[in-house]
Amino acid sequence: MDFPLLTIILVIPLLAVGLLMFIPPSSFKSVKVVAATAMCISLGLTIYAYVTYDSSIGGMQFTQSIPWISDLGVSYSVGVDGISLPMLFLTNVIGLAAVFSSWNINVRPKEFFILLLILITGVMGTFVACDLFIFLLCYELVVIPIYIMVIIWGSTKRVTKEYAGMKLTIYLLMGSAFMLVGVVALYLQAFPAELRTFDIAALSNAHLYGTLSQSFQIIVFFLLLLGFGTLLSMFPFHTWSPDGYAGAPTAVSMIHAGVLKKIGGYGLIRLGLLILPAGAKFWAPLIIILGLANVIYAAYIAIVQKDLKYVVGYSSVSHMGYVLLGFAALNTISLTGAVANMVAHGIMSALFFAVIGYVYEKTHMRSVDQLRGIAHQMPRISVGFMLAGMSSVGLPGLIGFIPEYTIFLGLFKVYPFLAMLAVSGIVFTAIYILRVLQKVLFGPRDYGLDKYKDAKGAELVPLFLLGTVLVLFGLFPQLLMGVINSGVAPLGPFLQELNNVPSLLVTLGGIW
Amino acid sequence: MEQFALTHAWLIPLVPAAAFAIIGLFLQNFHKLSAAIAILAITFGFVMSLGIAGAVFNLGITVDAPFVQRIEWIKIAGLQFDMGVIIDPLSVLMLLVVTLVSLLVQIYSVGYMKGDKGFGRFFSYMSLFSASMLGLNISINFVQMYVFWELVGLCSYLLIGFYYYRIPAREAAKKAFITTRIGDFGLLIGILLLQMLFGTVDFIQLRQVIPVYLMANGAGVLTIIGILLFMGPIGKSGQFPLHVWLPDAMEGPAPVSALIHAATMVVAGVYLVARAYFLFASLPILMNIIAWIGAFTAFFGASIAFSQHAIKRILAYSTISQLGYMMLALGVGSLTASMFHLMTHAFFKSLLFLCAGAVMHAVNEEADIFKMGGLRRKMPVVFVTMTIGVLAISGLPPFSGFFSKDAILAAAAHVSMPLYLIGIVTAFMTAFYMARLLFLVFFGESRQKEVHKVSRFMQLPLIVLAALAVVSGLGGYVYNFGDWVRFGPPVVEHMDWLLASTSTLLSLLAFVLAWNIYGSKRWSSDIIAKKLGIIYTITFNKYYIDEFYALLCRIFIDGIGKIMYFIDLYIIDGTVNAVSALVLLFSKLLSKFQTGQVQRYAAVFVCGVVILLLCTIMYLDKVNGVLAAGGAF
Amino acid sequence: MNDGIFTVMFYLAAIIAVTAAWGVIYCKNLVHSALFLALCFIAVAGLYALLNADFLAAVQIMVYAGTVVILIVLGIMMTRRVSMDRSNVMEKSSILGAAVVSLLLLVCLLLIFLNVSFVDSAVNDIQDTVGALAQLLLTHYVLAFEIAAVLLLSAMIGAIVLAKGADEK
Amino acid sequence: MNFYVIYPEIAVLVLALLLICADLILSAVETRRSLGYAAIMILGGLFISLFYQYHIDGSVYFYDNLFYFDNYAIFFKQLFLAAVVMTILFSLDYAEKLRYSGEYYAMVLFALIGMMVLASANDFLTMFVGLELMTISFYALAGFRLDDKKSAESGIKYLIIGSVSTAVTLYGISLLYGMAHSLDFSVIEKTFNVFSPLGVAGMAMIVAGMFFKMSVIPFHMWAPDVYEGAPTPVTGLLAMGSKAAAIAVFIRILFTAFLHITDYFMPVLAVFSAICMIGGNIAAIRQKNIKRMLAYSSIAQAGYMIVGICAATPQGIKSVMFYAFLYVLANVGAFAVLSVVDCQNNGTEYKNLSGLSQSAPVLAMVMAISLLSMGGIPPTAGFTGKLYLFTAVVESGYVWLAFIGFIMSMISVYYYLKVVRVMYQGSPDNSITVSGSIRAVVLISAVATILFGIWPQYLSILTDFAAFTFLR
Amino acid sequence: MTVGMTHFLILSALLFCIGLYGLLVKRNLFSILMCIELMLNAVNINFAAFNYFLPMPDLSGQVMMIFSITVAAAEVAVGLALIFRIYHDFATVNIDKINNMKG
Repeated sequence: MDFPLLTIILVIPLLAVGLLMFIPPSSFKSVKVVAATAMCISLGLTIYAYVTYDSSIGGMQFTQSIPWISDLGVSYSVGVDGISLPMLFLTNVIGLAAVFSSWNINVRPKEFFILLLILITGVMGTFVACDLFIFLLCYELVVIPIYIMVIIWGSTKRVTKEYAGMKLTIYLLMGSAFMLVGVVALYLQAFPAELRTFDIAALSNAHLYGTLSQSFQIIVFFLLLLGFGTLLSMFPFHTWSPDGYAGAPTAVSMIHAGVLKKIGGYGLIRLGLLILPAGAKFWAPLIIILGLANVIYAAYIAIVQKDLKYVVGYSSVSHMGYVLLGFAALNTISLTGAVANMVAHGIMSALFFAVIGYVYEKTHMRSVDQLRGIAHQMPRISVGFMLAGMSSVGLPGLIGFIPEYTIFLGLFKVYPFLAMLAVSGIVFTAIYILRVLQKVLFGPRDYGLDKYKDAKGAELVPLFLLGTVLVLFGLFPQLLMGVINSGVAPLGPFLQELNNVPSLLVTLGGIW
Repeated sequence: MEQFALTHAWLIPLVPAAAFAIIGLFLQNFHKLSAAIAILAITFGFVMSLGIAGAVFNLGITVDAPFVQRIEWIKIAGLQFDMGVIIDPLSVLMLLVVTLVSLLVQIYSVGYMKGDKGFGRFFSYMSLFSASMLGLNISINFVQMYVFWELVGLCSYLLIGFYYYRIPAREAAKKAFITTRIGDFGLLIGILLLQMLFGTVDFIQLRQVIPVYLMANGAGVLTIIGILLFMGPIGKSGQFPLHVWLPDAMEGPAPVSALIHAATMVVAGVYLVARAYFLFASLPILMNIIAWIGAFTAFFGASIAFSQHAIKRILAYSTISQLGYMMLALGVGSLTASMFHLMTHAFFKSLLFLCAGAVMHAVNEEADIFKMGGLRRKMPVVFVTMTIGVLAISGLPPFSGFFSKDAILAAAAHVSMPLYLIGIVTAFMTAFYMARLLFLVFFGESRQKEVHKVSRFMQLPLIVLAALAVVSGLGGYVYNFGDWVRFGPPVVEHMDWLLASTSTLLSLLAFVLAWNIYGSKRWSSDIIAKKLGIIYTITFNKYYIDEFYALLCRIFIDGIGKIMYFIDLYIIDGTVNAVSALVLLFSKLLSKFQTGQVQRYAAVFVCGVVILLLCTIMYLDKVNGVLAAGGAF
Repeated sequence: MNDGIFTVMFYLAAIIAVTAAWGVIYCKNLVHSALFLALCFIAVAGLYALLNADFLAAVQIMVYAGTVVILIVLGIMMTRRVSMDRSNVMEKSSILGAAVVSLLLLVCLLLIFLNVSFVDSAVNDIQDTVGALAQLLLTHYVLAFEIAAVLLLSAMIGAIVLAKGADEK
Repeated sequence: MNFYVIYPEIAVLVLALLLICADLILSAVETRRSLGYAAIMILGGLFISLFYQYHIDGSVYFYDNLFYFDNYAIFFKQLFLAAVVMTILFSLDYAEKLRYSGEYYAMVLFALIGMMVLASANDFLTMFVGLELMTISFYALAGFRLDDKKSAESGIKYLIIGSVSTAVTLYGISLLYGMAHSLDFSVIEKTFNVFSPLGVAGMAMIVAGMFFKMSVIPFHMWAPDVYEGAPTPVTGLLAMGSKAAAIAVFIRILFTAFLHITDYFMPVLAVFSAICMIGGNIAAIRQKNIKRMLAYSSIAQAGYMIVGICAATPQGIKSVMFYAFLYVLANVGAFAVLSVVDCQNNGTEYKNLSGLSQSAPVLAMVMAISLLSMGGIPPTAGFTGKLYLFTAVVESGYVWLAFIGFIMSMISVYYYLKVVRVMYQGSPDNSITVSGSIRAVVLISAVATILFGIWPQYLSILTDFAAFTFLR
Repeated sequence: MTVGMTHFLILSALLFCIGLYGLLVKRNLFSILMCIELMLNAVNINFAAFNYFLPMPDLSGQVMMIFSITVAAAEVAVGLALIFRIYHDFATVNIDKINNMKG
């Protein structure tokens, strides 16, 4: 058997959790060091995987498979391909950044980092899982640590942190309830009783055998869409997202906006599209409409927000709209863009939340009305703000541009007029981002803020780490796009075949 | 050397970019070092550009056979973008202009920015700008151009907001970014549509496929794409109706205004149209639109400049007006004239801005020209150079503006008389308001007690630029600019003496008029303003366009945003909360039902039994018709 | 047994049982209720006798009419009420609900019973019920028998602990 | 007569009697912990020995057809044994507060005998006696806390309504006896006439009795009050043992005695299960007392288990068994923690748990894990269990049930998380000492819950085995 | 009309429902216990009758009755013990007063 790289990446944070259990709660420093070390090793190994991943071959690599539960047909199988590898990388980068951005936590840090590491492990697990059962296991595992972290370390502004945490949790769980029904139905329908399996690759072939009828796919995909759409904060299931982020502590916001939401998009591609292609095709027009709603509606709301976290919260809703659009355009270019946009948005929203977290931690202010000209006092944080903001605006040279461009391009091929609407999102994004940046960062010096110091020491690690990735992938997008392409490009013929499958529009047309 | 320069042209943007990174990351607090690095980097760029220019001359690289280098940037299934270098006379012209003006402005800035806390930051931004602008100049495809297009936009944003602690500065920066973004929105769609239609956005390839496409499919779709593409230049080059950001952009330091908002960045739009001229030129409707927008903007800008008070604002509207000229030239099909004017304008307008900067620097950042006066003795160098600049822009021979403006007017006259008339009127107005500026600032009695000295760092660039403003036009005329920078066959400039003398006369007339009003104060400017009444008010208030946009913004951005937020809070979220409240209510009902009274529990239990029995009876009724058959009760 | 006598005896016992049962509920005095209960049990014992369950009839009288009623009376004594009048009233407010529920159940049961057609001809006619019962208890149902013993033990211990615990307070 | 078949019952009975005797012999001042330990040892041995009783060839009866010792019964006996061992283990401290701790252990063992008999019972008589043995022991146990008014109240409430249930069950049995002329499940199966009003009505009433024990809505009203008032370990045992025993016997009755009518009955059952899941979970939301909340939650859990029964397939039965096992595990964890809290903070209100994560982090963690397992959140076993349940039922065509089930389980997380919130957010009033036995039991429960959540392989094989030999 | 199984069934149903009615309306714990006994007794009539009308010589119905009576007795024993406790704790045997837990 090969070196079980992915398993080790998964296990390292858990080992750290085990280790943390035995560290006395009072030794803050060692708790943090252990967590940071674990995430560093994990990130290092992930980078190793990223570098050694052979894009020219593509497909699942670093695979490992152990029979797990025989009667359900579950096996512990992990592996990464061009779609999941960037997500794994993203998770680790943001994970490490989250650990460092929580460096100043002095309220029950031991519990905090234990939960954080569990959370990160869960997210990583969903991305490396090649088995639907393992995927589900990790998928829901993440919800609970988040809740606990929100209620203990969260903050109360417009809504209480208890409300925010509960809303976030219940929303996601409700979504997953629908999804679970879909998964169960899929599992039962895909293969006859004795051959049943949760193996994603096998399930992806099920539609070829004709066991999944078109109407079945349509129904089950809709269920999955409810689940993943909720996680992705698809309109109108998005309201948990701004409230949740507003209530959550920095690290949770980072991970939640940065990677957790991406599980929704990832799931739609990995499970929705690949297993239920006819269903995906059928609902694509609806997803496009909802995605557009996300892009424009959320951007509009972000414009009138005062609380920084709400701005970024709605902004992330808006950006996830692009992912939906990229997904629903159903061609290789747009899908590549969708995956890349998930990475891009992950990095930039994590950076956003990190800097907002710093500002809030220092000043206990988050409102655009209260914060003025913090560039005077906190130039480094301001640079982080600028980077995140500009990348959010889709500035070329930063990570956000190419993904958006590819999504638009893919979308234009299918729905040119809707695509124009979608492109208008870049204007709205510019409006709300710049409004915030200029009010918060620039302006006359507010001497009341002079007592707050700029970020320094360990606090700079997230800024530097995320900023580096932001610029690196922005200047050399092929680093990202190449890997993603190796995962998406093989789907080309598969997507071609979908052209003949009727979509919602056809059905509606038939009704008329 | 030439060969090296040619094959290493990619270093030109890269070296300033490196300078930006080094200064930005490490040297922010080392003022002198950062300035030295930035200047060295751009000097390197200038030298390289000279080398390339030599190579172009010597190797005979023409616009028809450009020298292209490319490297793969992105390659995914169905999509490939390259980054690369295109070297032809057009880009070389831009490289030379940009590096030269940039170099001079940076030297000027050493003096101008002295003592500013953000000195290092300023030079890092300047380097970034140079890098982006040079990258834009050598772009081989639309995407690369868009990338650098946005980056120069970013630099513009950063530099306008350089004095970030000043509220007008930061507002102006935001306005600039968002306004140009609206243009970019169209540009991006246009690029996307091109990509979709042709599968490529490479200039060289497009140049080959577009005529074929036009033959086959007609101009319809392509015209729409062209209009969308043209939105970008409208935004970037301050054309009506997206010109509003440019005057506000003067909140940045004067060197920034000179470099970015006069000489280089704002002409990126012109350059884009020129670069993609093979596309635009083949679409007559679009050409008309461009010409008319250009002409209108030229007139419009000049008319506002007429009544403005702030020195840099006047120059800004003048820039808008001159950019309109360039667009007009492009619209009437003369790429050569446009680029020629671009070059001369770069020199004299940056000169004017730098002079204005020096003046404002000298008089404690006072911007209102009506509060200045009599400065010609106190700062003679500035006075002389500024006068040269004014004469150049007014199109008086033998200054550079004369040649380039005349080329444009001639081209316009060939195509359409109305356009020519607008052009000539605008020329008159230009001469008038520039003269007004000159006389108000440098003549009359001195109103400033104390005048700061202009440092040597600032004087040197002024002199160089003044020299260029004098000779560049003539040089271009003599050395046959049109042989190199052209679209289609080489253009041989024939000076149309009738047109030239008309415009010269008009300019002189304007000077006389201005002298009488502002120089000798023979006629009172106030009375004239009163007499013009509403026209004066409207132009003074810039046709209320800013206010109109602000209103639109309030209604369509903030208003709708608030409505949407309301929907989000009370309808979408309200539904969710209502559902949860309903569940809680149901829960409360269930608890209420649980009274603790055990006999009630028993009663409920029995009710359950009854329900089960009823099920039984129903079932029995179904299977053997108990009720029907027996009907016992 | 003669059919006629059977019928008469049945109706007699049935009427007594139902009346006594009603009396249990109707009486406001707990002691009266208890006495009615005993009467009802005795009537039911009569029914058992009628149904060839002589051993059960004896058990019924011994266990129920004896033990049970005695236990209850004991309980009344131990609650030490001064007067037993109105010690056992019906709750007026719940009469309606209770009646509805009970009637519903009755109606359901009757609906079902009245639709069963029984073949009443064959009558289980075992003479030595005691012996037969003993046989069954110690063979077929021996396990249940043992468990019942455990049950009684358990009930006993439970009752002792509860009652003793109450007493010690 | 095959006494080998009843050796677990005999062993437990002997143990119970020995405990009573030992309790008499031991001096009054001495603690009764030793009795508890002895019981744990012996029951543990019994539990392990039962692993060797699983068999492939034909199962044996005690006498005639009366007491069936099949894999299904063995599994449930093990389940009850596990529940009781754990309960005794975590009530060692709690029992000190009861004046009659020796008797307490004995009563628990009597209840255990009742449950074990129920698991094997193959005729209504044995079943009835077993049921009553269990129930009567629980009546007494519910009132066992002599210093608490609520305990007596819960005892009497349970007794009254339980007696009604007994009467109804008995009525049902009598009707069935009238129809089939026998009390034997297998005889009834052969003679069951699906058109006979007596048989069907009898079945309905017996089912009502079973529903009462499982606390299915609307037969559930007793549960919250009794759970709240009973001593905490007893509540735990009620939730685990009593419910699981009822499930065990219910399944056996349904699929042996009433096999021929199951097709007609399943839709009704499905409706009841849905009502249970909805009502239980919704009612639990507003509770203030955790035991009460768990009572409502257990109502919902009963709904989930019935889901598996609705499937009416071996997979369904297997999923019920699987779920029952991990339900026991989760309850062990929750009630162990609650009993500690009850002992040391004098109450089981939400506020009594405040800050538990700081005063006793292990307990808080285990409580959270247990509750989440009940809610069906991975990686706890509850998720796997629900997956099994709903897979089985969807395969039988009840997709809507799966919908309700999953949605309700997510709603249930709402109130489970309220507990988690109190534990993790609040600040503790006083410190809590955690004895070794408690620590052992909570860790066993938590580890097993997570283990079976991540890797249910062996439990799944075992339940498969038991279910497939039960319902072929 | 000869007395048949149906008569006994009706009788037992009547007694059962009377017992139930009593159980629901009475508030004194003792009389509630009595009503429970009444209900259990009613069921026994069923067994006796079914056993009597059984077409074969079998006494399992009567065996069942024995157990039923046993159980009833045990229940009453525990019930009484609990009532003592209630009386000690609450100083009343009125079920309405014993109502600490609800909701």
